[in-house]
Amino acid sequence: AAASDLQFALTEAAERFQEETGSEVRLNFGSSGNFRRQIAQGAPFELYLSADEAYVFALHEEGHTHNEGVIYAIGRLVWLQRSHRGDLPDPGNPLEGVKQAVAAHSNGQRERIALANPDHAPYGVAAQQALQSAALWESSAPLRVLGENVSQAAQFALAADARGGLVAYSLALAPALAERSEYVLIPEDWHAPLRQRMVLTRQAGDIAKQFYEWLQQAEAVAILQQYGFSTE
Amino acid sequence: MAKSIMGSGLKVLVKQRGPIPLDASFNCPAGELLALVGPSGSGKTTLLRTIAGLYQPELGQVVCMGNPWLATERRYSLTPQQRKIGMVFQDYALFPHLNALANVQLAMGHLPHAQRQSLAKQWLANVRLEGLEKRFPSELSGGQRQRVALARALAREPQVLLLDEPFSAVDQVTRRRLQRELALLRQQISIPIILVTHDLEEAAALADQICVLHNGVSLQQGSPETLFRRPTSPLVARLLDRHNIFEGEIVSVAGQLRLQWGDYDLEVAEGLTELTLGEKVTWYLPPSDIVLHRRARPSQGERENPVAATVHEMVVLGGITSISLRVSHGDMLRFDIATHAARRNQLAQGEQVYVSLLAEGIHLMSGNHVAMPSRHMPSKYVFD
Amino acid sequence: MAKSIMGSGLKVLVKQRGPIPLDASFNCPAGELLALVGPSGSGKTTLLRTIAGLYQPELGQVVCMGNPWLATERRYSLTPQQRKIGMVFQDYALFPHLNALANVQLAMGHLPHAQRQSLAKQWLANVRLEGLEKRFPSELSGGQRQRVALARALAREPQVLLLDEPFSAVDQVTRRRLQRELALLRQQISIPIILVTHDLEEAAALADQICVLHNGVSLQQGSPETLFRRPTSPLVARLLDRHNIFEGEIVSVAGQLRLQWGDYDLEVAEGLTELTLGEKVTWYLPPSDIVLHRRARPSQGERENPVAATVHEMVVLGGITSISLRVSHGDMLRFDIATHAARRNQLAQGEQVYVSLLAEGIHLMSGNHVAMPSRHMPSKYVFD
Amino acid sequence: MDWTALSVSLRLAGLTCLFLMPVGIWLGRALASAHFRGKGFCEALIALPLVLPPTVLGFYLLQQFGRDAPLGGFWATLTGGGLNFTFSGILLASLIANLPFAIQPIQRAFENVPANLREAAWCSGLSPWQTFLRIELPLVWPGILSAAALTFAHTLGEFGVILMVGGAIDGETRTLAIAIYDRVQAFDEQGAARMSALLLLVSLTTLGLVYGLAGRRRWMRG
Amino acid sequence: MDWTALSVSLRLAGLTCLFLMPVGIWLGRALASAHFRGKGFCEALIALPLVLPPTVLGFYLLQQFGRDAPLGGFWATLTGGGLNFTFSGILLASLIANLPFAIQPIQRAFENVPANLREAAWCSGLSPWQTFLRIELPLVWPGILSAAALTFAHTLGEFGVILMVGGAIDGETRTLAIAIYDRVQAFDEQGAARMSALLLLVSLTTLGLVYGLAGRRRWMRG
Ligand SMILES: Nc1ncnc2c1ncn2[C@@H]1O[C@H](COP(=O)(O)OP(=O)(O)OP(=O)(O)O)[C@@H](O)[C@H]1O
Ligand SMILES: Nc1ncnc2c1ncn2[C@@H]1O[C@H](COP(=O)(O)OP(=O)(O)OP(=O)(O)O)[C@@H](O)[C@H]1O
Ligand SMILES: [Mg+2]
Ligand SMILES: [Mg+2]
Repeated sequence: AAASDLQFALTEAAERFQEETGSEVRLNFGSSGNFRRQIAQGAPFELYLSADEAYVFALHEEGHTHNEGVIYAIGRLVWLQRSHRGDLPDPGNPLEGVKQAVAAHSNGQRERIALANPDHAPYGVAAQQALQSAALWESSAPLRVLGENVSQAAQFALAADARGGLVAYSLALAPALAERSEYVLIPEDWHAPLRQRMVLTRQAGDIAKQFYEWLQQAEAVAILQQYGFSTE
Repeated sequence: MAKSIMGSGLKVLVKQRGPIPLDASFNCPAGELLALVGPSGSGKTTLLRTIAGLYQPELGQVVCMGNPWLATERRYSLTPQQRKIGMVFQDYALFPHLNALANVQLAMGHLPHAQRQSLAKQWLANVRLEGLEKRFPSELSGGQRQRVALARALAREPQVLLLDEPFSAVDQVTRRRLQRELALLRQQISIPIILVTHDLEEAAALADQICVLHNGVSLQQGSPETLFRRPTSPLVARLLDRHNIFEGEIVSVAGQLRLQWGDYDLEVAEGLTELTLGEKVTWYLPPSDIVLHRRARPSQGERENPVAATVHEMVVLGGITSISLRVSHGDMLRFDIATHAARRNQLAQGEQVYVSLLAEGIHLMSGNHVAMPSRHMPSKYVFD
Repeated sequence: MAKSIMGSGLKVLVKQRGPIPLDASFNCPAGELLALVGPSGSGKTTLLRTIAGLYQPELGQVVCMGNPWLATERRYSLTPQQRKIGMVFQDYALFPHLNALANVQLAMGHLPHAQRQSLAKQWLANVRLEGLEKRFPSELSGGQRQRVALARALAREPQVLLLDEPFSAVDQVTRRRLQRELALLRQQISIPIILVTHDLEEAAALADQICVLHNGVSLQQGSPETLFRRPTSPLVARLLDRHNIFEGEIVSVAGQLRLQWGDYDLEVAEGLTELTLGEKVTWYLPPSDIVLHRRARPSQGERENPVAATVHEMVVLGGITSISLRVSHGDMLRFDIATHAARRNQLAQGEQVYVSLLAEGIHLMSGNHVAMPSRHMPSKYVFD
Repeated sequence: MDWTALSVSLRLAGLTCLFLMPVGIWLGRALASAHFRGKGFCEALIALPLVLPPTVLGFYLLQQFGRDAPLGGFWATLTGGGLNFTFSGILLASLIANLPFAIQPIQRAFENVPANLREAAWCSGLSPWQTFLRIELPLVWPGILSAAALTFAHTLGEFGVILMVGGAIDGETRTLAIAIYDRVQAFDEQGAARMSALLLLVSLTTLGLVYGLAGRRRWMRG
Repeated sequence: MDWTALSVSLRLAGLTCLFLMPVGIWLGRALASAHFRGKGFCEALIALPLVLPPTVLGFYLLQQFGRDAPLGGFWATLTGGGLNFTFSGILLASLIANLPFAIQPIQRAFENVPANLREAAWCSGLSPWQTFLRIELPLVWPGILSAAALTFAHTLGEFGVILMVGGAIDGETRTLAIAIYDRVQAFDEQGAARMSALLLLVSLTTLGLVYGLAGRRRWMRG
């Protein structure tokens, strides 16, 4: 069970793992919150890769895991917009698009800014912090569209009626999106670090434990980095 | 009021205040046919539904062949299935999703599967519906539907047959055939048959007994002869579409009791002695007891209660002519004679004629009172 | 076949092969009443529906008061609304969600709103439904529903009134009242009225003309008198529930043409000369033209075609007795006489009696043929 | 308590019913009286919006509603605004998603109107339109009510399509369903329960009243 | 193409229909013939599973299905297994979520059966059970069909409840709807479109055939 921002990275990692060890792992992507709940109800997930480390701590406290697991990646936030728009902000000023949309809004236009819901999605929280640090949180309020998760935020960001959105770096690098979109990275210090923690559940079998170990090896780390995740 | 056969036949007693006021009792021995007649809305269908177990009156008893079917006072009621009745609904109530044959077969649950189809075909043939077995009700004419309903009721081989105007939608020729079938059936199976009908001729021709209903109240039950010649009240006579209902007074002429009617003092064969001198009575004369005097050739018997009158109206209906005569004091006498007899006697509007009112036919009724539903419930039913 | 009034009245001509075979034509002048009679399933309802515009036959013409309503050959058809008809449906077709009053009011779209309610009440009173205005159809008895349907049809103040057995569910007394209302109405408004009925007496009493249908084919249209005395074919006679249909042969007796029937050579007033010697014919005698010889007192006219017969059956229906006589060669003569006349003549089963068959009543029909729907469509309709 | 979300929800559900019922009545009536070979497939076609997972249906609608897509472009030239992330957009999406509920019950109801009542109305002089209003409509009323109730309830609970097309904009496209979902995702279970209770209560009252009032049909009991 | 997901979906939808139709017939019939004061609210109550967003309903079911909850515990003592994350669990969830579709159309259909047909059946000697089977059932058939079609289609598309309760376990609780959702989330739009097309095709065929076969009711045309 893995957070949806791992969609591409983890798929590739799992393939590599299978090539190497011959063991197959089945991946289940979705909302970290849902997984946390399902594991608490005894879902047959063996390894939980959460986008929000708080869920891992909570599960541990409730006794569904043996330990607090480890941080396997730190996510990055990017500004994502449709390609060929010709107005990609320059890296020094990644939230220029938001500013333009806010300015256009006062002229009656409505170009939407997409982000994941800050109420429960880690990338949403990060996006909120980034906007706050650029003093755009209040003024962008009427333009914000909130995805249920970061994938949906990316879909919003690429919709015709949106200026763009703040989404996971990992998604921006995914081949399926790369050809349709362009992005600029948001500086890491504009938001609290997106620490992603994984943990083995009490039902973890040998292969899960093996995969858990393997994900901490250099080879896996390289794959994760290739998809925009940094590690500690 | 009606002959009682120990433990056999159907006995019905129903009373309630509302929503449909009822106060009726009648019975029908096995093997006989009872016709329920009465104005539209008088509760005939409701009574049939009560017998069938489809309507629960406030108070009621239904006993069939000695077995209780309904006894409200001890909260006892059999289901319609247990009563094993055959019913023709006034609006047929055919199953729209089944063809004619299947509609009939459905009522043959008591027979082995193998026999049903051929027997159902036979029943449809009996009601003259050969060749229409595969038609759905929506593809049949009104009268054809009614006959399917009749076949279905008969196919059940019931303990009691309840027919709610079963011939109302079929033509006269077919109706006669069906009536004949019904008469034959009655000779074969000995069950009570209750027939609701608006056709008084049909009632007279088919029924052993007739029960007259009015506003839910059973006014009189008796043989057709009794009802048509000796109705208990003017209301019954009127409900039976009888005319010749008049007012009179009991007088004494030369020491003999007579019925004074206008200028005439009529001889009466029966009932005069039970009345007191000077009493006003309502009386009725069946049209069969009005005898036209032959022109210029008075014959024997024609001296009885001779009355002079003028022809007010003549309506020729085929072989029969309906005649209305106006008597000098204004009352109107109505009767039918054969058309050729009318011709032979050269009757014409305005002509003066003489008729005899046969003393035997004059029926004295105890007054103008109209039987009303008694609002009083008996503490105990008297049955048998 | 029927009288033609220029441009007024209703004219109907319908032909089709299937699914309901039809080959009918009839007309009804304004102010007259045409009764459609025929066995159940003969297409009466279908013809009314054609007139109303609810059924489209393969080929058909309907002309009302000179205006074409339907002309299939030029694909012309008015909508039911445009035809402005009043129709009583055989199954009433009341609107279940409207009470009796609202059902009637609905048909009064041609009147100002303010008048509708009181007029609708009036119509309901005319059909004897005072006090039941607020009842929904499901709370009315069968006959009450039928009368709401009648009131609704009349309330429309139509150009043509189509009544599909409008009195079938009401009792005899109410029926007579309604028939009288209908007769009154006919005098007030001059529209064609088509009445489908199974009651031949009703047809005879109410209709100016009767049209007899069989398997969708109109066999004969004419006045009741004509139909009942001079049916064109044995089939028509049988459909009109006539008996006394016999076979005979044209013979010559002492140089005069006679009708040989068993041992008798009957005088015939009309029609003999059109037939050839030795021809077999079917003949019909109306029951009114069978005259019973008075016991021991032969009277004038009773010498006409005297026939000896034995009483086979006597059925007393109130004032009228139905008599069946068996003639020596086996044929059965049926006629009605007044019950007291039967008594006076001491008729009883098995008795020998004499009757005269009036020469004027004997109606010769051209043979045993049964008119069948012609499968041939005329290339052009002949209308007026 | 999120009152604006509730108001958006009620507005959306109300308007969906309002717009969808005429469509349902029209299509349901047409289907009830029509008899043609491919009718079964037509009826099946109508059920299809139900078959796709709501989010996926929403995703396709999101694409179709974009200004660069024919439908969205047409709307933009018509109104000047876009469809995505607007109330109009989620209303349209909700109309499409609820189509099956609107048509099926109404079609069944029309199938049950006896043909001879329609004919009797014509013979009483009622135009087809009057016949429809005064005879057919009262008779199919229970079916319409069922359709409206299912549509209303389903719109209130609809989440995937609305979120996808609407983007959860406060006061415009954020419905109570989305708000509840957000509460659940944020592990604010009490908040979610409170809102759920509110939503259930509002629905129960609305539907209960509608059913209760409409249930008093004396003429049906007979 | 994800054939196992398709098979799970079809199994789930089929079984949901199979189990829900008897319930719908029973409750629909009871409601159609009953007349009591609070009936309107009872009817409204039945629509409530629709009102909650599916994921939220799923969340509540997830809690109720746990071994420590009464329902889940009862199930565990009965069968030894749990409800959450099993096919039985999503089937039960799907039954609850589809209840409104099953009952409403069937109730309306029963309301339209004329009372005198039932009476005529009794008078023809049919027991209440035979009356039900041979008279009422054929007459309400179109209503049942509508209910089944709506249930079937909605179950195929159901996603929030199933995902929450089932956890998308391959071959057991991962339905085609979830698979399509996953494809969309992974921006694999071609894959999603292929699967959607498959799902639509299967539904169209199934429903079309059912409707087509059932539509041949000659007796309704008259
Ligand atoms: N639901 C009801 N509420 C009140 N009165 C009713 C209800 N249903 C029927 N009635 C009345 O009960 C009376 C008896 O009805 P019933 O159907 O038994 O009459 P009927 O004798 O069969 O008449 P018909 O010859 O017209 O069929 C009628 O006057 C009718 O109006
Ligand atoms: N859909 C149909 N398909 C085939 N035949 C039909 C269909 N509907 C009716 N018929 C037949 O058409 C014939 C004429 O029916 P119609 O209702 O006109 O008869 P009717 O004269 O009114 O009979 P009734 O006196 O019984 O009402 C009947 O024999 C009937 O069986
Ligand atoms: Mg009745
Ligand atoms: Mg007819």
